[in-house]
Amino acid sequence: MAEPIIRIDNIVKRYGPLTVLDGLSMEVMPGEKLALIGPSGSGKTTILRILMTLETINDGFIQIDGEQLYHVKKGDSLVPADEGHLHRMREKIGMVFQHFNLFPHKCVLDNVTLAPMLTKGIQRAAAEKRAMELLDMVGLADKAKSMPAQLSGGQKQRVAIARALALSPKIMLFDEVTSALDPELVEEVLNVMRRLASETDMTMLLVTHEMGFAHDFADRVLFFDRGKIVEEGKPEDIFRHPKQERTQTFLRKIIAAGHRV
Amino acid sequence: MAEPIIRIDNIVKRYGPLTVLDGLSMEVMPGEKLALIGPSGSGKTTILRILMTLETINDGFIQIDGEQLYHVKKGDSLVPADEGHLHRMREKIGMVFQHFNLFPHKCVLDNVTLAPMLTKGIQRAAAEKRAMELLDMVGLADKAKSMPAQLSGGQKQRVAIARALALSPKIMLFDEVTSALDPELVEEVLNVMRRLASETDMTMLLVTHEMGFAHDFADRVLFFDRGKIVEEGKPEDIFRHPKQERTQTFLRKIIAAGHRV
Amino acid sequence: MIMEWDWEFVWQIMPTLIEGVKITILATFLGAIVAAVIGLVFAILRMSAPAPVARTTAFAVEFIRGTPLLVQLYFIFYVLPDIGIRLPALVAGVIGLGIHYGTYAAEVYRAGIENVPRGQWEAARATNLTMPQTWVHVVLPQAIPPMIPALSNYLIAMFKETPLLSAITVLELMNQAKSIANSNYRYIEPMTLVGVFFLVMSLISVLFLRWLEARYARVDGR
Amino acid sequence: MIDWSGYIGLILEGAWVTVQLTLMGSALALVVAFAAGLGRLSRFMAVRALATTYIEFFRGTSIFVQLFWAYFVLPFVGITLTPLQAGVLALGLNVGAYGAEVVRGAVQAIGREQREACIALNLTRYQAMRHIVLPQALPLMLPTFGNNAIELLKGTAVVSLISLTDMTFQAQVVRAQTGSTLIPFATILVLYFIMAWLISLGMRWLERRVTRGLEGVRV
Amino acid sequence: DENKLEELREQGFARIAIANEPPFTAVGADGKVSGAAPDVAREIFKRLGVPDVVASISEYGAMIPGLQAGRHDAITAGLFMKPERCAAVAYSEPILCDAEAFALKKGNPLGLRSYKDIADNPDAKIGAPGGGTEEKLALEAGVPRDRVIVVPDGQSGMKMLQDGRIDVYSLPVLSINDLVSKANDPNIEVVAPVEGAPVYCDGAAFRKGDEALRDAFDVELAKMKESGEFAKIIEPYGFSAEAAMSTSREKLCAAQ
Ligand SMILES: Nc1ncnc2c1ncn2[C@@H]1O[C@H](COP(=O)(O)OP(=O)(O)OP(=O)(O)O)[C@@H](O)[C@H]1O
Ligand SMILES: Nc1ncnc2c1ncn2[C@@H]1O[C@H](COP(=O)(O)OP(=O)(O)OP(=O)(O)O)[C@@H](O)[C@H]1O
Ligand SMILES: [Mg+2]
Ligand SMILES: [Mg+2]
Repeated sequence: MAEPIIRIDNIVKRYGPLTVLDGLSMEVMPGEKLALIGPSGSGKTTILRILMTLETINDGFIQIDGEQLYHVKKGDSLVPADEGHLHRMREKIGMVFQHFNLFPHKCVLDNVTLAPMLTKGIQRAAAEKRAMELLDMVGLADKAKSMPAQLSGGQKQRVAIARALALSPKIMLFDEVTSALDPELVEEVLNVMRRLASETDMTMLLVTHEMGFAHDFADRVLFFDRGKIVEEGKPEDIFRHPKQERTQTFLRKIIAAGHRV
Repeated sequence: MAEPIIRIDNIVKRYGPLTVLDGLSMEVMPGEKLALIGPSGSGKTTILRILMTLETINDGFIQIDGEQLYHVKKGDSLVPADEGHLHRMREKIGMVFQHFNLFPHKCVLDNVTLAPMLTKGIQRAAAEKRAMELLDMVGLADKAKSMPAQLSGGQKQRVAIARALALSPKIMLFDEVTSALDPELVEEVLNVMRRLASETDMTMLLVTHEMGFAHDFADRVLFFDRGKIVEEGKPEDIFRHPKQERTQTFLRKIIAAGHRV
Repeated sequence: MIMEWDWEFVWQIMPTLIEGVKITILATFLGAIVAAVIGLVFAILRMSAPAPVARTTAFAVEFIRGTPLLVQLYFIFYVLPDIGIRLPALVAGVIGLGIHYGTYAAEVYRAGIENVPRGQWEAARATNLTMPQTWVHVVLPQAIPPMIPALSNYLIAMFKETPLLSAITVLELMNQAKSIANSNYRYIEPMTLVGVFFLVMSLISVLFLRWLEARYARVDGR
Repeated sequence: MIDWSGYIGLILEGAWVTVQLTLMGSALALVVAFAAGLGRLSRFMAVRALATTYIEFFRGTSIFVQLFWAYFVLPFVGITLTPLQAGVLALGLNVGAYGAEVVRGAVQAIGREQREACIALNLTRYQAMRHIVLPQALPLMLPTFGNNAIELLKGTAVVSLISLTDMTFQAQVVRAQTGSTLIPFATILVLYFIMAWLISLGMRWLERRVTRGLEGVRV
Repeated sequence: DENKLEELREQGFARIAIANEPPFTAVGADGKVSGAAPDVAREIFKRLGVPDVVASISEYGAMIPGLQAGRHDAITAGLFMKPERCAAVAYSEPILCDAEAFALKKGNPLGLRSYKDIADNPDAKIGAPGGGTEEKLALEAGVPRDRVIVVPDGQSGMKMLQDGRIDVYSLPVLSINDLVSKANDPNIEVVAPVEGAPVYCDGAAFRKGDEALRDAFDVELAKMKESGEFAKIIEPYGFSAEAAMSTSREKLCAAQ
């Protein structure tokens, strides 16, 4: 059997006196599609941000694709990694944010080509060719020259996905990518992600409140509560026959609020 | 048969070159519960804002409870109403906003008592008594002395409902009152509104994307598209057997996005 | 009798006043350059120097902002020579203006940079840009346009404070006007002309500012 | 031997004039700032035009010119002010013009949503301003008001132009009498800084008072 | 107006404008106003039945506008009589007379003895009060504008001379002497009087229209000159009563 591409080992994350992740461990296999669900404040976003190196960890280890993320070997012991190491590790990971975080001063095409040209030294022509393929994939080839402010929320988010894909990461992180969208615009983004999930063998971690989509998309669902994985399993099992009391309560509330599961 | 409490007659609303409502007419009977649904930008919010006199109209007439809203008789002709007339008409109408719009510098109780004391000259003691009844009704009697910033979104919205009710309007307008809430907090607000709908004979107009709730709540559903009422009818008919192509497409999209109908 | 406006006198003093206008504009222009550079130094020291340096800078900035430019000018011009620094009047004036307004510019820089949303830094990191790349391609292009109106405001304020330079013998507009007034005993014409000049210049600048604000307000909508 | 204690006394006398100018100027500035700031938001064209003219005029012309007019030109139209009055008038109207923009900005920052809530609750314009908008706008104005007060304090240094014996002027006198430049100017620099520091302390205290209970996110 | 003196008697004091240029006018450590000009004015007003004077310190340039604007009742500040000034205000008979002097570096390295010398030496810079007699004399002698530095006050002038920013600082003889003695700097010397520069005298200046008050002032001034009290007041300051008595307003205002 293959090695896990992500191995999270007993990590601790604190904000001042608040312990958000308290000895969390988990593994993700290459190509796996994971959905992280759970109540507000349970640490779902935090774990994605840690993987993207947007936060630091207080304890524990994370291994990505066989290499330590936050540490490097020095002689026999592991010491905290420097910026250069992080920079190299980030090549493997891409992230799409809840609020898109497009670069508002650059047109759609430049948003997508900027990072490949700067970080990989790809020539403009090649970068633009690839960017147009990606924009075509997300259905926005005709918006290449638009500014982000001229796009709807759903279009922005699709550009953000194309931008993250342009770096060809092995792992993609999605943090509630539809929750800032108008209901009618949700579907166009989910369609892109469905296609992505079925057509590539990228590893994907998805935080979402769209239970229906989590169900269709994920190979495995992790239910978080208070910085711990309370329950995990196949979508059918988690959504239809949750074992844990807390999972049951959570799903009941969500269903009552009008979301399909 | 009774007279309609709201009679909208051929109104036109423009924003610069954009015509948002183009000759819209509709009537609402006293005590009726109406749900306004339709795609983004179709003018649902606009019609509520016009009824609340937050916008002006470019043409047409609106009659509320037998009186012209935006016009007064002068001799034989109708002339635009002055601020005094609007002030009198607003007594009949209350509105709850998507983003609550609570007064952040006043405690919950003061949010509810402020308007009755200022606009109706009710004494503090009487106003507070009534406010506590309303807060009790929305389940927040124990939060009377809290500041809005200390409340969750659902609690804020329930306070906003109590605040609007404190003026005892004949007509209540709700504009997407749950769409800014975390999914888990939606239900508590909807519960309050269900109770309100069943216990009072207030006339209510509700704009929502929660199709399930619209279904349960409304006597009649109006489907808006591009500033026009495209289809209207009983909730069963609209949701289960929409006649118009546009209604069908819209409902399909919403369902696909994971909303229960 | 003094209230009578004398056009002939106006034309007679105009060339002298224009000499003053030239110096006023020159001082403003040079002062602005110094302020822009010193402001950047202050901002960097305050935001990213080691704590003691940052704190000392913060105090210096507070001190300079809390005391009148006039007194600072006296200091630069009359006290510094005691320790061997003897600056020509215009240079002393430009440095005084530059340091004083540099503290304001520093605040604008800081606010401009802090106003770039955290999400932009994070997106830059998620797309694996290096720090210098993040500054050059993501942060500064977004931080600078909103600064322009605020910086221009201070430029106008500085322009209106140039009359202070007369205290250290710079023959700018106000000094020329006073000199004319003193030797002719007529205050109304020279002082009114100075007022009109400042008013016209700042009305023009206000229009220019509005244009700038409109021009640079467009870059947003995240 | 130089009688420093006497000269320090002279500077302190000047400091008192500076304090008076600052306090009275700030009071005047505050009043006109609200009048003009709210005037600019008036429904009435004439009021708006008047407020705008005042603001642009006083922000546009230099404080020096304003002082000269208040002191040397006003008497010709029959208004003779004492130097202190002229100083307070010029400084107050000058800083008030800047303050007016602060008032306007803060009131406008209390967004549309709050105004709309007021309309929906049927409050009159006056009630909305008095109970909802101003109480929320005030905390937004205070920091800038503090800065304006410090600008006014610094502005008092130029009143020596109209024979007002403020701190800077007295420092000049001391300098002329003693021949020392460093000591009088260093003394007043420190005094100015202390005054500015007291103003910011006071403002911060005020800010804490008016924002009490308002911590956390806006609603 | 005609009743000005009556008004002053009623209010009990006269408002005078002074500079702060010893020995013409001076402010003590206690804030008390002295100097030859205010002392003479105080005494004369007392005799006119106005018991006190209230002095406000003013820039030279602001004095005449202040007088015209009704801010002062008189200027007693060593403001020398000159034809243009005589046209703007009503002067009393002469009170304090003085010639012009230069303060310059020890040994007078540039050999400057007159305003003309300064004009002829392209390196020489002169400092003088803005709008004052000295500035005018320098400009009239042909010193270009950029070599006539407008200096705000005496102390600044001395400082600039010491710092080498200017080569010569010009004021009336007694003012220069006072400054130089205060500066106590062995590297400064005085050239007095300046060659070719006239002797000037000041008088108390009144607003045009207040000639009645001025005339009353003149009557008392003449009596004091007669009795020798005048000399007693001004001579300790270094002024010559003889000089003031040997000329007249008429002559000084006509001089060109
Ligand atoms: N920068 C921070 N400083 C302090 N506390 C933080 C910070 N970021 C997150 N937290 C806290 O960490 C906890 C976990 O937050 P996290 O954002 O991971 O939750 P989540 O599961 O993503 O919730 P949601 O569904 O609301 O997005 C919360 O209690 C949150 O308040
Ligand atoms: N102040 C305004 N200025 C210009 N256009 C406006 C303004 N307010 C609304 N509009 C436009 O009017 C149209 C109708 O807007 P409205 O807010 O009524 O739609 P809606 O049906 O409530 O949509 P949503 O479901 O997104 O809330 C939209 O095209 C909108 O862009
Ligand atoms: Mg989250
Ligand atoms: Mg809407």
